[in-house]
Amino acid sequence: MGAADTSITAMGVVASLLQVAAIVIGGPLLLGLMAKVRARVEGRVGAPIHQPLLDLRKQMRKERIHAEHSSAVLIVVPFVFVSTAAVAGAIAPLVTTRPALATSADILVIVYLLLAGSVALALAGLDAGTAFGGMGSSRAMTIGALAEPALLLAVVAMSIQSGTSNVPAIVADTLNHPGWSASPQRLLSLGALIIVVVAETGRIPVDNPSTHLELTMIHEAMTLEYAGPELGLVSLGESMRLGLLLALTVNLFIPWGVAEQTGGLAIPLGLAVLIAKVAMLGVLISLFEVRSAKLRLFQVPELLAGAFVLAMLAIVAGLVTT
Amino acid sequence: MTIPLFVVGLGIGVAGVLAGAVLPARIRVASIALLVSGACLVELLAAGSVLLSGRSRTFSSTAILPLAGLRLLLDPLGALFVAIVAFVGLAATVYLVRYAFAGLTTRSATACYALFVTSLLAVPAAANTGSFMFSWELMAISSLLLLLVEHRHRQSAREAAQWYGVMTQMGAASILLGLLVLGSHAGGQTFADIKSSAAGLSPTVRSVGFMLVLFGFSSKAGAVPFHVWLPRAHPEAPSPVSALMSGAMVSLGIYGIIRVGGDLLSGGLLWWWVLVIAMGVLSALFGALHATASSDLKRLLAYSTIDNMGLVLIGVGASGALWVTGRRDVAVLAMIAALFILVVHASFKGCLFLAAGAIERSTGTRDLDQLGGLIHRMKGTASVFAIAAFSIIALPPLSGFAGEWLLFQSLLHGFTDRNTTTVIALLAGVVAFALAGGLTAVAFVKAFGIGFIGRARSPGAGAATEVAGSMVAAMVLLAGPCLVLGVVPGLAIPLLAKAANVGLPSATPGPLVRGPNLELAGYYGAIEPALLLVALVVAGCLTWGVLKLVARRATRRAEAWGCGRELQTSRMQYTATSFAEPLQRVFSDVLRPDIDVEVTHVAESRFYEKALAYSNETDDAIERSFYRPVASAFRWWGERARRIQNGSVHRYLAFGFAALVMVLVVLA
Amino acid sequence: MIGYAAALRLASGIVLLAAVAMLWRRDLRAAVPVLAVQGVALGVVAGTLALHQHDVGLGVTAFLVLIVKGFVVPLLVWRVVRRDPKIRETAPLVNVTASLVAAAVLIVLSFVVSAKITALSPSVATRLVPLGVATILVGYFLLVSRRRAVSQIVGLLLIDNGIALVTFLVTSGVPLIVELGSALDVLLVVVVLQVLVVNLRSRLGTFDLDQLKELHD
Amino acid sequence: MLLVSILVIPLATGLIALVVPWRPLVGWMAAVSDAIVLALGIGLAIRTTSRGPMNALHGTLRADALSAFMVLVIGTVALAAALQSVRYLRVEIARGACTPKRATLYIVLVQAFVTCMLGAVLAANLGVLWVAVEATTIATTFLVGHRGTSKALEASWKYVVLCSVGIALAFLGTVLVYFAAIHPGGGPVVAHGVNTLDWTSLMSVAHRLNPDVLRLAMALIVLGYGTKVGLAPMHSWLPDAHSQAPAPVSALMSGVLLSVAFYALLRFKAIADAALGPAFPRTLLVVVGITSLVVAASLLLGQRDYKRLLAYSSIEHMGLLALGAAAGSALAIAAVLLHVLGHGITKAVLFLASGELHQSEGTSEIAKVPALLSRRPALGAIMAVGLVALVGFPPFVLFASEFSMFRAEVDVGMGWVVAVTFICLVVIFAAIASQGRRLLLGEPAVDAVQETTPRSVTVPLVIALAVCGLLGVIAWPLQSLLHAAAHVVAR
Repeated sequence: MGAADTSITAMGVVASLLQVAAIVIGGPLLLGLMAKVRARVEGRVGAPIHQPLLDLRKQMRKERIHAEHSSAVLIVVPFVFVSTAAVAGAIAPLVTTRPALATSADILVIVYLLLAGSVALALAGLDAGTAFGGMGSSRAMTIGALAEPALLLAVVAMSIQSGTSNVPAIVADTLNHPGWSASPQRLLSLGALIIVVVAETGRIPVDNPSTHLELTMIHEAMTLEYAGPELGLVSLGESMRLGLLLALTVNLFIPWGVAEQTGGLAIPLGLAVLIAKVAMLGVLISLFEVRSAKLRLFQVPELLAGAFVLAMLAIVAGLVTT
Repeated sequence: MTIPLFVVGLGIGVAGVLAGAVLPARIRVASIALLVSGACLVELLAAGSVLLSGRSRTFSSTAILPLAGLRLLLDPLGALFVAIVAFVGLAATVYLVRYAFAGLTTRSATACYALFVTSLLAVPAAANTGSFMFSWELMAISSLLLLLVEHRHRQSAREAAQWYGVMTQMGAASILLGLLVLGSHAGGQTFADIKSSAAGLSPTVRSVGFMLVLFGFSSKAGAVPFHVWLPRAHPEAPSPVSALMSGAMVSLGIYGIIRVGGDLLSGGLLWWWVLVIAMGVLSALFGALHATASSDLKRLLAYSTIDNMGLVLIGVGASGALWVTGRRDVAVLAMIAALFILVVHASFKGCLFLAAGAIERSTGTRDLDQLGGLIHRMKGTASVFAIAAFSIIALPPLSGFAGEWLLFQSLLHGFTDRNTTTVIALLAGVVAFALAGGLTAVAFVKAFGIGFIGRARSPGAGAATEVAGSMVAAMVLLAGPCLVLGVVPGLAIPLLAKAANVGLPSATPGPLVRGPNLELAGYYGAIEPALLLVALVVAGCLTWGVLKLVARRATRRAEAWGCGRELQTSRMQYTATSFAEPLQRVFSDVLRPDIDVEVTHVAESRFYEKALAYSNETDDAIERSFYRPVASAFRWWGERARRIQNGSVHRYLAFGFAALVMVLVVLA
Repeated sequence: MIGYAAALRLASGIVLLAAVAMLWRRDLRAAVPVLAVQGVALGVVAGTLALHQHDVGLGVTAFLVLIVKGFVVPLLVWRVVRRDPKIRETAPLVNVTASLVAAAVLIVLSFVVSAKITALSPSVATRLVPLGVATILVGYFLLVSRRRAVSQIVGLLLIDNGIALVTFLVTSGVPLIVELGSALDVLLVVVVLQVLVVNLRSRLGTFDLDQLKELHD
Repeated sequence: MLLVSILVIPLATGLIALVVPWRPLVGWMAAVSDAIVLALGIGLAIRTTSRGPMNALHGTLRADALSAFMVLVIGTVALAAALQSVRYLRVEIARGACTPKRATLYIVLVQAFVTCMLGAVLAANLGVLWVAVEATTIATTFLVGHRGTSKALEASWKYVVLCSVGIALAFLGTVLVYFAAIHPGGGPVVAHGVNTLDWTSLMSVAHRLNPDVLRLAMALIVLGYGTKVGLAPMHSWLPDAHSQAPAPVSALMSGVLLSVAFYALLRFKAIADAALGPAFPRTLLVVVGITSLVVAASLLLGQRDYKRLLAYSSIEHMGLLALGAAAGSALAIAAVLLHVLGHGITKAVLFLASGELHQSEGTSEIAKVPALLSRRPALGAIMAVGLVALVGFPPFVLFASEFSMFRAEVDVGMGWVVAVTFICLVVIFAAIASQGRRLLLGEPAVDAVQETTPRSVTVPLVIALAVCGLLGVIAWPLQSLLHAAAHVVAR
């Protein structure tokens, strides 16, 4: 495949829209699934898996409330947050390696699109001028600043292997070279990547998404001032990012099932496989979360430094073995 | 002999200097602004024509510059830098008209300003050592004097000027020595002489020459560990001057490295460039870390300049290293990446410094801990600041992103190099790139989030008003490329490629495909920022539409959540210092903050606190642990040396006697 | 009648001896006769050379030297010494014994140095050059090591006489115009110093050069 | 005729001043005489560059392009100093610190001083040159002590003792050169005559001179004239004399007297180069040059007195000249001469400005006259620009001359020397910058008086600085003269 291929085909657009739809709907469902698993393990019945979607519907119908001293930032941010996640989801190789704009689906684009969402949310946290918002932003940015490089390096390790930083191409390459998934650099970067994903999506042990104590919050503190539809958008964005990151991680290491063509049954098949893979991973993460507690804030950097070192080792391993 | 356009531009600049020196106060600022912006426009035209046509222009005269002779040559590499300077100069000058305060309207300040811009324009066009050092030193002295416009009231400005002066003189001396060494071995002091005989010079001579100029140029570029002047000087200068310093002057340091190491010495030796990468890595990390820890807005921007120059140095170093090891196509890519970052850096950093000046003008402070809520009162400034800040964080599809992508690609494809040293250097480059990226995001979220949104933290910030239209226009002018070069970065590539072809002699065509997007040929990699922008807009509109459809109820304002506490004041907000505190804690070994908590108790009981003072200062660890001891060693010596001249005529005679006896003994 | 060579040697020897005597004696009043003797000896050196070479110009110079260095200059110095209440160099910076040892070393040095000069044109006269050089060095040493203003004037004059001796011995004098000029200069310097000493004394009340330490860094 | 009138005019003015009682007109007359000297110097420069050297008084006086250039420098600085002298004397008399009689003495001595310097550069005979240089010492001793304070007397004592000793060594050196000239190798003994010490005849036999003797002679000459030039370690008189002399005299001493002595060094160096090859004189000059720079840098670091600051800066610049001369190529010498001119004008401006400051403030301690730019804007600005010019920033002429000197030095393989020079220069810059900062910048005390400086003082100084700036950018009027002069003594 050449970079000069036109990046927009009709089927590509369809595939992209399907991917977006998948994370828009799948993201909340994934959250619901993880909550359900947790409840079951804890011996509770738990809310239905589609509960997050119901919440979303409820929030959409509520009144819009803006904090007293807030500015346009508070209003714009949810859109930015959702659209960056959506665009990242549209171009990433989730269901197929050939979505629209696949040539543009550079790892840097995806990472920085997600960063744009994080930045936007951090600004939203500061907008109302409250102590908690600032606290959340500060903590989230700190964790982000440390997670970002680990993420980048983890992917660089894979990019070196493939000779490109284009994610669909990496995934496609991995499909063609099944042995790669078991190579040391892949495993090391997998470790780094999972830690980063956990940190970026605010899961235990980095953050507790269901906390209600302001002082321990990271992620929730930033969104304290959101209510109604905007809160809905932000929550949607969060679940989209979770879905996207998990799907991407899974596809980078276990790419089988991702459609290399956009025709015929390949795409529905890819979607089905993807859902299965992500659900599996979600369950695994949930099981892990049940068994662990949240880290102290100042131990998080140590965790991320570990991820960083893993990613670096991955690169070194790649350089040594090739 | 016809006088080329760029010399005419310099002439207009000189006219500006004279106008500043002689015209009466009433029309002084207006006329120098007219002349200087005229000079910038002419230079933009001249540089543009050189860049588009690829044909160089020359001018020389032995009547100017005694014993050395003036020699100017505008080739594409020089033209690119002239264009950068002229663009920032134009905006800064437009800004200056309404910004100029009492200290800036004096004869000396206006003349110095015109001189500063003119000399900045002249440096990239100089084609022999004499002309180069002449304009380089003019640039140094004029900017040094401009730092001092507020010398009466600002102790810090006087100190900054001292640091700046000494560092810049050290650098200039080193550059001069390096060029002289190269020139004398090459048999002539014109750049053409050096270039034509560079191949015949021994590696030792070339290395000595390059190391000397590298010290000087990297110090001007703010590279760690020669950066100490920068975080002092940039904040203290008047904002248009800061913008010029950071956007234009600092770039000329990079220009020098490319010109001498690449163009004149044809690439040189591998270890030079590994050293350059090492400095780049240090600068990127150190600059980014300090930027996150700074709460003075202009100091933050200054450290961010160090960070950005670090990235540029990584690019330049990677380019040189890969050039030497024979990976010429990737080398060109890395050079283009470095130049691209330089160009966009000039635009966003210039814009940010101008915005910082606007803030200082309206609020009376540039301490982020005193700001807040400016988005409500300074909408224009806030918007351009946001664009520039997001561009510097490299959010797509803004210009910073395209630059970082190019750099990332060149590093990535450099990894396939066979040379282990290069690969290790590139690995360090990638690590720095990644870490600095995350830290930059924190720094600028802090700058925008604490400075512009939230609630005002001081009366000054609460009473701020938008600055004059022309000042906003100047900022918009600089913010423009952030958007344009971000969305259609391909526009700049052919021009940058021409400049890179000079920087890397007899360059192979770079691996970038022509077009509005960035696309590699021979490697798999592309970005289409315009399409990304479309996609983002579509996604945003769709979301907005859905929301409109679903959520129909009205909006209302309510008090923010205060955890049940009734009274929420703006003092309860996170400040810049507190925002950065977690990161500061993580990196405390490098930053070594000086934290002080002072508790005053009520007289009656030690259990009740009357007042609590907290201070958190982060000064430059390199300055503290290296430069200050050296400075005090010199001061110590100065005190000791006074004994030489203790007033005793016998001692004085003894010196002569000893000299005489010594000479006799030696000759006997 | 002493021969040319013997006369030359004797007179040159006296010049150096006079210099060493200055280093030896602490009594400032002794400076005047010693200087006079040295000046006369210098005149004799020039005269001897003039006779030997039948050079009228040198003869004139010799006469001039005899008058200026043998009489006028010592007289001027006398006028300074007369006013100084403390007529002894009480505490030289280097004590007399050490000074004499130093002088011995300096004389050895001057022999070594002068070898090259002598080598260019060996003759009776040029073989005596070391004496002149030694006089210069001893004079310089006197300047460095003595505290009194008068001692410094004397030291200066010793240097000057030493140079004059060397001049006569190696080249039988420089062109007359230069000779005249330099003689006048020396005279003027002594006059200037004398005036300064008087002024300083009226300002500071002393001739002790250790008082001159107001100007320093 | 031209040469004689150059000497006679200032001397005659001095004699007139001797008989006419003091009045400002006498001072103006002196200034006019200096202006005439300058004009004649220009004429001389044009003549010597176009038609070669000229002689007068049966070969006693001789002027080549180098002498002509020196006459120009002397004329320029003397004119600036004379203009300021009138004001200096007027103020001193008004304060009662000076009597009309002493004013007469001042003018007479200054004229004698200028005549001596002119005589030194126009002398054909190196012996006469020595006499003239020694005579400058005598003429200036009372000028240094002119203020009559104990400090001034102390300075003049040190000045006369140290310089006399030094210059005596130079005489010894001259004698040895003479000796060598009488006994040139590879030929018969030359009958010594009046012309043997003439520079032209010495140059014609230079390659035959005995190297051993000439080595000794050159060393003595460097030490001897070096004292007068102010090269370390024989520099010690300089800070005292320069800081105590009346400002116009300091300007003359620092601006030209040092350079005149340096001119003598240049002449001898040309002979030594021809006789010994470049290595020996170069080593000597490099040693004294570097020592001077190190001493200047060390003492500038902790300097507390602005006049002494300028004095040490003179030592620094003389060190630079010595290094330039050490390089010795045509470019180096041209640069050295340009530096002489540039330093002369710049240092004169600074000394005159600091004299004005000293007269109004009564102290030369930096700490006691802070924030000048705020308190005395015009004077402060002149000093600021002067200091900028002094540390060698463009567009001022010292940049051009230093650049070309360094270039020439590196070209002859003195790279290490230049490296050390640069280290010293950076330290000196740092020192001058920090002293200048204390002197010029900052907020004045609340009760500090704001004073303006009269135009009659500032205008000449501003013009001089403008000339300095202009010469640093455009040099065509000087270029041919510089090259012609450089070729006189360059290797």
